[in-house]
Amino acid sequence: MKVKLITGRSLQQGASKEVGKLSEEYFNNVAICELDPSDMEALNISPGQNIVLKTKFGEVVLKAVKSAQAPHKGIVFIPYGPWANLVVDPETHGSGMPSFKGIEAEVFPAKKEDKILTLKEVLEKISGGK
Amino acid sequence: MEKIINNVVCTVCGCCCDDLEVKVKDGKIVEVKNACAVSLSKFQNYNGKERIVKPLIKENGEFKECDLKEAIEKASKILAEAKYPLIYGLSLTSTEAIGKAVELAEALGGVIDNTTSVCHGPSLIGVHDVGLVTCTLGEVKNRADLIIYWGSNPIFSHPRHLTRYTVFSRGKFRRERGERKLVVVDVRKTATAKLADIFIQVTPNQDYELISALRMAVKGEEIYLNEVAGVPTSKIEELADLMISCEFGILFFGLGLTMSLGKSRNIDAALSLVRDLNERTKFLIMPMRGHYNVTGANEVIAWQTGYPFAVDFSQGYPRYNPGETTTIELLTRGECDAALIVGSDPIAHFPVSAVKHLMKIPVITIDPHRSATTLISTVVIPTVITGIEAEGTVYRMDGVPLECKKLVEPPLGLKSDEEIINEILVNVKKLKE
Amino acid sequence: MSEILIKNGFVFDPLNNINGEKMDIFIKDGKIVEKVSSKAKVIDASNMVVMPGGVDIHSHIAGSKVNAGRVLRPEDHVKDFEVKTKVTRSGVGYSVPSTFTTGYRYAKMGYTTVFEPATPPLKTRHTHEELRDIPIIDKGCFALLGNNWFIMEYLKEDKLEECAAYVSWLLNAIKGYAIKIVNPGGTEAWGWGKGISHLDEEVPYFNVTPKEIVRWLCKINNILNLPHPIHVHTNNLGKPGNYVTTIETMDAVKDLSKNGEASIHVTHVQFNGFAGTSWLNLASGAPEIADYINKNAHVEIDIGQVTFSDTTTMTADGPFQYILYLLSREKWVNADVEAETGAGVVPFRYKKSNYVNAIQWGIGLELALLVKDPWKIHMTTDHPNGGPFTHYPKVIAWLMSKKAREKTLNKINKNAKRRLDLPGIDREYTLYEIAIITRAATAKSLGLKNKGHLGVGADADVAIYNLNYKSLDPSKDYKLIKKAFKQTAYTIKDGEIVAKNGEIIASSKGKIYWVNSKVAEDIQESMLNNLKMKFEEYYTVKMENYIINESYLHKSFMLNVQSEV
Amino acid sequence: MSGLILTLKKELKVPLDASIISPTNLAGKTMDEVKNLELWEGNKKVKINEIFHVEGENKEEDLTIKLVGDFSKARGLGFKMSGGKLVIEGNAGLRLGEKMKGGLIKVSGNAGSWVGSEMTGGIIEIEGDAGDFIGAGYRGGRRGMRGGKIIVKGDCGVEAGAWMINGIIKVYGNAGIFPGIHMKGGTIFIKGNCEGRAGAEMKDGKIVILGFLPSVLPSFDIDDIKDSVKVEEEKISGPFYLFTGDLNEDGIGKLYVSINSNPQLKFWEEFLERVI
Repeated sequence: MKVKLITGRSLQQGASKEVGKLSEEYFNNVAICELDPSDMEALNISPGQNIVLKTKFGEVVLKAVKSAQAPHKGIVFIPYGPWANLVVDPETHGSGMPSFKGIEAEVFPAKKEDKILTLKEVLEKISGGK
Repeated sequence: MEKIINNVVCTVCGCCCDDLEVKVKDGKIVEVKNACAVSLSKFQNYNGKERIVKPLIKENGEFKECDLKEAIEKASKILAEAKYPLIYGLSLTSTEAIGKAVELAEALGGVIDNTTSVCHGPSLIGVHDVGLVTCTLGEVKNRADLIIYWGSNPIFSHPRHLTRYTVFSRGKFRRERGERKLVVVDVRKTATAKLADIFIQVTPNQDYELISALRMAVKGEEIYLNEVAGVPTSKIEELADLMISCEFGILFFGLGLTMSLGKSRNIDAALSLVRDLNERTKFLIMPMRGHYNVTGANEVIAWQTGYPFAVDFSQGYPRYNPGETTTIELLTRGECDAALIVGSDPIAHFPVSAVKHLMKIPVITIDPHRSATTLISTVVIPTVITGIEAEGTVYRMDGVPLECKKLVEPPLGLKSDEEIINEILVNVKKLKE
Repeated sequence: MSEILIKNGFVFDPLNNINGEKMDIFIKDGKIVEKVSSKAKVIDASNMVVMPGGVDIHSHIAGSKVNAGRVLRPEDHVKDFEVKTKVTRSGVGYSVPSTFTTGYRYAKMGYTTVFEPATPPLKTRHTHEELRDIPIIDKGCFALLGNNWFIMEYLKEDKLEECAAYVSWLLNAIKGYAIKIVNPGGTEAWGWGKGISHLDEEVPYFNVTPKEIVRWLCKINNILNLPHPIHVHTNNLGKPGNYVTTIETMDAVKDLSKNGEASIHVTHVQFNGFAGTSWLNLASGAPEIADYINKNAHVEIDIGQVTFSDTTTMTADGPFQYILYLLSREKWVNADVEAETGAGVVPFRYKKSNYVNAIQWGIGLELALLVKDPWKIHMTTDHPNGGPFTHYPKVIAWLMSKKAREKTLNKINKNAKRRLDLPGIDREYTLYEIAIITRAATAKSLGLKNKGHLGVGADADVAIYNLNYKSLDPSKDYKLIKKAFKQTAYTIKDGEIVAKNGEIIASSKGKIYWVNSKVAEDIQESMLNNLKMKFEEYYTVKMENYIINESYLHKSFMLNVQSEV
Repeated sequence: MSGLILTLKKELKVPLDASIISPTNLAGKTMDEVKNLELWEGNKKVKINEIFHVEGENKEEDLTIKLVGDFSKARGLGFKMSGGKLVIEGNAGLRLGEKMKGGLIKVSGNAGSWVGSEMTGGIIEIEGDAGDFIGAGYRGGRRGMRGGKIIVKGDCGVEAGAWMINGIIKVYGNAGIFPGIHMKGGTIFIKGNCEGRAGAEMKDGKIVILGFLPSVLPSFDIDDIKDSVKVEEEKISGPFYLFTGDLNEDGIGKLYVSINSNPQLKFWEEFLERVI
């Protein structure tokens, strides 16, 4: 399904980053993707299931979460963090600021074998240059 | 032995709430009153399992603990030998430490940038072209009858903003919620939007078009299109009338404007809209600054160099050009050969293209806690936590400066950011001679 | 500490009636002394002019609105920068210099003391942080009180003593030096997007008038025995015909002069000296204002000279800055401060060819030349409003040389030239008079006993200019004057040579002056008890966090003043 | 060829301030003088011959300098040049031809952002793509290029001709958003597509777009339909919609958009009839 990707702050991301950037709490609150209920239906995925999000800039596996800030059909939200950065648009248009919001993306239900990367795996993936 | 410390300044977000009540027992914080969820989490966890207490140096891929002297010397050597080092972060520390960092950047002939680059940098670029018609938050509390949040979700990002400063606050001329109107413009019906009298859902990346139409409506020009950015023209005109007819209005804008298509020009347009409204009524605008001292970093860097962020000292004097001297571009173009990161986690928050280069060059990180960035660093220097274990000056999002307090003693042997940066500076000056 | 002997200079020290006498000056441990040992370092000042270090009574060098100006104008900095040296930090100019550059450039010109004239109390912690980063010169700041909610409410309720106690508490709390009044009541009205246009107009919701506010604070200034009179930026600044408001404001405190001293300092009067009814027929109100000052002992002024340049205007007069924006349609910063004041910043280019700008230039000089007693005049450009402080040498040349004035008069807008009295004024300032309006009178007005003179016990702040007084005819050699005042041969600060031939050779920390005002404890206490509740209602910070710890002043100089309550 | 040839000795790792390299600045200098000129590589001062092989001759008044290598990290090539030729075989970095007054700059590869920033005369030709802010100005200065010509054969980034006052920008490929933002005068011609927001906040001047433009800002008014439009001496045939704006800035700028490439703009015609 074609969607627009928004990344941003969330209360849980804010609180859990204070627990620790390497903590499980942080992982659980950041390696997620908030979707509009109707979109989840259309994709036929239920909360807790994994999804794959693809953009021009990369792809990432995330846990699907039913958005508490719906309706926003066709818009998905990922909290700031290492997972979001695998798919955001680095283009700054000479402003110093990458494009963290409104990125063209595609969402699919994850296959069994796609699992959510740990932070270490994310860093390896990046340094591996994939 | 137990004591209550009152009027504590919170060092989490740009609200810098200064009414926290902290109970300290046997040198430990046991209770915090008036704090929001994020603040509470900070007080509960600041000294938890992620805390670093010993300096670390990476040798063939493995971290080994070392003493502060060794870490400082290693860091100084890396930085002094670099042809184009970068100092980045500086929004989670005191202005005193930031001032020292500017001096270090000058001594190194490097670039100093703070996290403004990736939050409200575009806002400052907009200000360079248009100006900024603003006020302190107390003006809003005392006078505002129209409050607009655009691309900002304070309930999550600045949890006490509405209660302390805006819709739910109690001021001299506005006593209760009923005397104020709340408008929220966002791409999603956010937690803040749910509290709004009027919610306007804008199509992602079309804020500029919407502001453009709003400016037309405010000027009384006819808008030919039936709909702009997914918003019916009638609704745009309704909002324009509301803005013109209010007694004192304010527009708070967040990263929804600075990060989406148009960046600094979205802000340019918003600043112009508010400026023009002053021909009709009193209207002001304010960026929702994120970290508790990101504003302070801009202030210090500006008074010492003339420019608010992204300052290049490579030729012995301050030069500035966002897009050229900003961190993301420097890293993406692969132009820095060493980096000092102070209280920030770029590895977790930068796009892959920038992270890749940071992973290629020696990185020194000064941080109280482990993070994605400490993981890839060559040298990690632990530090005390400003606002809890050390005092220091911070600037609220509206530029009101506050002194935060030292509440408890830091873990043994840890020094403050200011002290650490100063020791590196002293070393670097020796090495440069 | 070292000893210095300044030999054979032509000394100008008006406070000690020394007018160009060839004599020696002795320095020991940072003070002027009667003699020094043979070990003293000797500076040969023969054929040079020796003056006390310059004292600037009104220059916007630090604080939130100055920094807003810096952030607003990268294009202003990029054309004027300073590279770091062994002893100096790098920085930028031009009209809003960075902090380090500000200190160095003042020191190079022989200025050693400068006062920031407009700090919003709530943001004064910021002002002190910047003052701390301005090297070499001594500093202090004036607190903006002319639109303060508590003061207006005390006034409405006629609680003079309690209000005096409040002002005393506030000055201590923020480490301020004097009472500054900007567009009394008008900036508060601007909080609603409105303005105030005459002295008897009521401030919305507070029901007091500008005239009442000025008189009230003047009385409090007297009660507290503050070292400097109320420092007033009048209403209607920058509006045609405002010279009337200026004279009315002066006259409002005529009866409040204490033992013949000035009861009011009216600042940058050029901006308040407009005659005429519109921009088209704008004229100089300087003759009328000068005439009033010549007839009345209770008034002193600084001129706020326009120097024709691209600059950055900044005041706490929010509504005026908005008018300026409407005229220029360029960039505009506004920054209202809760319960206290406001501020505005607008870039502005003064052009010789522009009628209004040319008239403004004339008003400033006419004021300085038509007021007979130089002790009532202070030389300023209201930096950076009329032009950057680095333009002072130009102003000195204009004051000392009719020829220099004529040279500029021939370049300015012809109609303006025709309408000004300036062409007909022959007076030329002497060096002695220049010393008065740039250090002696200013130090005296600020109540700085150890500044502005070279008598024994004075601070060893000395400016030595490369100017052969005997062979000099300032009237003809105004170019030499300009050159000499641009950079000293030597600037000595607290007994240390800090600048030599325009080079900074040593950098030091300057003192921060503030008044420690004392009132009876019982009055203070009852005031504080009443204040607390309202404070929390009006402000968004706690009272405790409003108070600025003395540790912010790296070199604190506390002036104790005992009040009459 | 005659003139100087500067060949890069090594790959640039940190920014090189190349603003001293211009025909105007090097003309009349002996080879030795040229080789010993200093420039900044990061925070280190280096001599030209530490970075370049310098060959050729430096005789004529009207000097030609050929640069060979990848100059993506070089800043300010051709800074303030007032004559002669600067030929870059490879890519050029940021601020190419900044404050240029005259002469010719040719780039065989791509160029970075701020090409011809604040230029007043001369010609810059880019065979490849150019970055953002071509012909724009310095932050906060509110003054873009005031004369001269910039030709980009490939694509350009955002804000081409921001704050432009006079002169000509021609982009044969596609353009990013905000061409002509805050424009006060001069001409911008875009042969390919434009990502949008053309002429935003413009006060005056002319923008011509031959390709696709997703939408026209609500702050523009449709004025007319034109068969053709003149760009310099060249007559570009349309037909074009002629919009004026930006009304938010009381602008009278002219925005010509090809009718054939933009059927999605047809609905504007209805308002056109209302105007006439």
